[in-house]
Amino acid sequence: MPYNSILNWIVFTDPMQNGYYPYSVYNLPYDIGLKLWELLGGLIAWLINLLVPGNCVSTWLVCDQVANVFAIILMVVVIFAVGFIINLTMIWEERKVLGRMMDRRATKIGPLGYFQCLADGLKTFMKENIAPKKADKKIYWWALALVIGVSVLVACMVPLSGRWFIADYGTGLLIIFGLFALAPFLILCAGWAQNNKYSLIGGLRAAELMISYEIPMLLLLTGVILMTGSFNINDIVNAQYENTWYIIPQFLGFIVFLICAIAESERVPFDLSEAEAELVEGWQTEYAGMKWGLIMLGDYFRGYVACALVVIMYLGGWMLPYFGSTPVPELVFIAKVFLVFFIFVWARAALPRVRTDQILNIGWKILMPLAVVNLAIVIALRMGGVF
Amino acid sequence: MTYKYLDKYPKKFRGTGVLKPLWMTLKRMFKSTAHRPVTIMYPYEKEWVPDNYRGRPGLRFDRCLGCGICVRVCPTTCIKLVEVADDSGNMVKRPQVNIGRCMMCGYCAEYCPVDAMTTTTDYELAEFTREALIYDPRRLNFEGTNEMMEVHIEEHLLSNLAKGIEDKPTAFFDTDRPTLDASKCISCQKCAKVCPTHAITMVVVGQNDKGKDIKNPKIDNNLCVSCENCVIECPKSALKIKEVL
Amino acid sequence: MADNDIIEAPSYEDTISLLKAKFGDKLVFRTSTKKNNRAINQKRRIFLSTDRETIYPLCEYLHGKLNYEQATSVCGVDWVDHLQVVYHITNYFTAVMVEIEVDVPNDDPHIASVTPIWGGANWHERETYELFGIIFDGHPKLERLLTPQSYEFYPFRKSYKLRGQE
Amino acid sequence: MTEKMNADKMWVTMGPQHPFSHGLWTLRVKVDGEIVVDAEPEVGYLHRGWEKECEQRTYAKIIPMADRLCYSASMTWSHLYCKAAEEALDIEVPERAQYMRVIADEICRIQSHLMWLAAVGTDLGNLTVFLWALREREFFLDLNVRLCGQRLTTNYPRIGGVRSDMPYYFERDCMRAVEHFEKTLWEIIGLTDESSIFVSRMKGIGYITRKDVANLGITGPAMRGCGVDYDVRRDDPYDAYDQLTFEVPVLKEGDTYSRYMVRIEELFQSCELIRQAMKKLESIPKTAPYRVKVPRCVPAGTTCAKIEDPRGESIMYLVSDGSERPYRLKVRSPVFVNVSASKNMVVGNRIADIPAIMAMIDMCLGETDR
Repeated sequence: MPYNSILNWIVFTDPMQNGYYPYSVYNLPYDIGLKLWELLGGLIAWLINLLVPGNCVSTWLVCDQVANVFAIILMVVVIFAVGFIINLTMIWEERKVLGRMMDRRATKIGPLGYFQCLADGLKTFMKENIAPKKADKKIYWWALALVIGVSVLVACMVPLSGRWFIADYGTGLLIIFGLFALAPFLILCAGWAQNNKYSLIGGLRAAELMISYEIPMLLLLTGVILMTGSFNINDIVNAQYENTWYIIPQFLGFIVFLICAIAESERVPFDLSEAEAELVEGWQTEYAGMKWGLIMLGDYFRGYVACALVVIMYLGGWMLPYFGSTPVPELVFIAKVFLVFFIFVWARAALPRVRTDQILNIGWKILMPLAVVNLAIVIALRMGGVF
Repeated sequence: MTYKYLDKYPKKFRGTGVLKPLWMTLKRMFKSTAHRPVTIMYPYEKEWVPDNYRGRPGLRFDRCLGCGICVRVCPTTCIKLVEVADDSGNMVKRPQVNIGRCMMCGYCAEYCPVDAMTTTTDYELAEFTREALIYDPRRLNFEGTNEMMEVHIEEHLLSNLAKGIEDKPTAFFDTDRPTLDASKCISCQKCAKVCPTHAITMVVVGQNDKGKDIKNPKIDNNLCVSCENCVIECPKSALKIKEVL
Repeated sequence: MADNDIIEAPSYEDTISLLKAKFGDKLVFRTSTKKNNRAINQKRRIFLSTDRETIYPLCEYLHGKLNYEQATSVCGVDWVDHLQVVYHITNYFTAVMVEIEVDVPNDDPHIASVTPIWGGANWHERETYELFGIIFDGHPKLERLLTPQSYEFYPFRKSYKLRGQE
Repeated sequence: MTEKMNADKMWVTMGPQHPFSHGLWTLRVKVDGEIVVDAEPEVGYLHRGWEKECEQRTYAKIIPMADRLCYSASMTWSHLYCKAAEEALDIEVPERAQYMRVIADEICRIQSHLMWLAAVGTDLGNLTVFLWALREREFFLDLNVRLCGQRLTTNYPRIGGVRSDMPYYFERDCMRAVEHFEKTLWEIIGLTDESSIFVSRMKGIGYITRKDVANLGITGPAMRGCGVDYDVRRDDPYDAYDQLTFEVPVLKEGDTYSRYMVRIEELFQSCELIRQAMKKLESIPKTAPYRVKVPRCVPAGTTCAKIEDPRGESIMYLVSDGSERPYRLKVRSPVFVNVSASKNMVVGNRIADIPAIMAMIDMCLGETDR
């Protein structure tokens, strides 16, 4: 190009016009990623052009193909960053709400105590990285990495709105469920690998929990799928906007799903695998320092996914009734997630931990039949033509 | 008298057994949001303590006699008498307290006959070294000492109670006095030297075979604080504390 | 009254007379001179001393016949010239507590264990063993409890001096 | 570990640094999956030779040491020691001091039980109960500060009476605290007894029969929850307890929940006792003696004093030889005996039940190891 002003290299084009645009609908994180790359890559291209005028690298940096590749990379970063911030805010919310319910002051660092999580992260980061001598090293590290990785992955898979997603696929909800159920297996591996009796028992309990709570959850998922006729999250949310939120016909399912979601994300009162009163820290006993910090982060990511599932399946996703799609549907979704998470925290403040045999009893004898009843209601409504 | 709690519990639950705690916590959340939570933000605000709080011991330097009762009653032996210069430059004996050993029992304040030792409301005693925990007599002074920080012994004599006298509280330093077994006394004058209140004067009671004066201690009961220094110092155990009960 | 009947709540006088009838002069009853003690005045304490041979049958009788259900404590005292084991045994119904003193010679510190009668005496006897070196014959697990297993001395005997003690 | 490890059973060592052991002690449990098949308690990490230390000290100096036997029941321990010394001296405490001791004892009992309630909350995994109970406990610690000058190590009783007179407005403050507490305790009960999860965690575990309880020497609320109707305060009264009317809660079930209920009822009864004692104290003139002068040497002889500690029946056996130091001072700690019976309670239950069962013993290692 003859004229090499910076404006030549930085042009915010419509992402849909990009020849290699991977989606069929508008994607906001991709757009942000593309714009970021155009800013960043354009700047680099201009600088190179200043040094070596008329080179081909500059043009290559801002062409459609390269921009697309970097846009996807930056999009992943953006999605993770937003998920991370949501996560930190959830931790902050939990601390604040718990503090009020327990009649004590909660966090105090930073504005309204928001920076406490960062301080904790810094503190765990500074700690020495200790691994037990007799642990099974390979599984010890890999299981840890996979537990955290799977949790982060599944959190990133959750769409915040019709335009904020990482992949547009037909079986969206099923994949989230599948990844969500993967973690307990890895926890079992991690618990075994540490060569510690507490963590072994904790890992076994995690597996126990998964077996008894995955099935009611999937039965409830069936109810939602039957009502919508699609696995696609977008379809589910739109169907709820067109008809009514599924919490109204499936209130029973909502309650059962909420309990299952708490159990799946291993939070009090169902945090058997890390019951600190009897098992020290359960399966995390031998994971010290930043490993433990990352595990906690992964736990909260899973809690976020559980809340998001409740919101998508029963609370209308990012839509508000009568308002339709608001200008910022992502914020609506996040607000709903925080509301559901408030219930999680509330249960934690009010209830003690449930015992292993009781948890199996609740899972198989109460939640499972209720889930079947919920499914029957859904079928009846479908056959009656209400939905 | 009946049971207040056992009459109502145990209860039979009918499936709604978690609603009450959920409601209670929600109520408490609104309450503590509207009012202030009970937490005291410690370094910025401190809990109120009454004046009779038993913090570290305090010393009113001018009142102290240096009698050493506090040294002897201290259960952890953290008090030591050291020589320091008083305001006019004379060397006097005053207690020095090792706060690192102190268990804040308040015995030194309680047994002090002149209330020179007091309890104080000072409880922030952390230091960087062990040496800094040793409080010398001047440092033991506490600014806001008032009469509520004094601990008095108000004992009643059993003999008085038997007689029906119930309004004469006393303490050991008012009643217990050393008594002399004159046959054991060797006129060494040690008791007179160690007496912190100069209550002991040596008086001549006679002459021995060689014509020297026999001096026996004479104890001024008004000045004596029953500190037992003379009893401990006496080489022939001629002096004994006579307890009045 | 048959011999194997349990008297649920034997009174102070009953206990003394039954014990006297059963054991005769093997027991030495002591009376306390304390005037102001309410428990003694209201007859809730029995003081007696006996010898090593009698203690097991005495305890068996107290537990099996007189329903003294709880061995409140077993403790040792070192009287330099001999050792002594003191038992406190309580009846829940009358709140009468029997205090039994048994002398044990220094050179042969053996005495019958009462753990088979009262399970609660188990740790008390272990403690007395480790602190005074009194060996309780018939104890199920006579090991050191509070002090390290490697100790070879008995710290609560008067012969063991603390720092600062002459 | 002498026992050979089986394929399906393993020994799990819980303690000495374990969240459930409130103090330094070890419970080694043999588990078959989740179910405990064998257990073995181990104590002694905190053995200070307390009894031997006392033989070196004069009688008055032991009182603050007796406070250190148990951090939350310090008042009853120093009271017990003073009682033992008074019995050895054969003196009677003035009536006013008796009531003041009763009040101080019951304040101590309430705050000790609240500490226990807080521990139950954490052991069962609910931190709210912990914080609410500690919030209520703070009122009684404040009363302790007003009365004795310290929150925990009270050093209040003296041989022959109590340390100091009641401070101004103490009656008013005390009655306010008690009345407020009786209201707010229902709030905590709303979290525990009204919660079916909480109750189901405690019900039906840790069974122990009346016969075993008596034989193993378990005392205190753990004993009364199993059907033994015995309380030293009522059956072998000391101080002014025989002037006051109160109920001793006794339950027959013998499981963890009944032990829990006994303690909660005791909290209410302690409030009632404080109220009655305050009322009685009003009728005694303010100038009445509360402390008598005692000789510093105790005549030779043996004494055995008994008291109802918040955790059970505690005894001090005092051997004096006429000097100003005790010849031997034996402490019978209730927790020492209760924890020796933990095997009988734990076996047959699950690992998750161990904290709940052990919480009912209300561990305090200071008095256990001495």
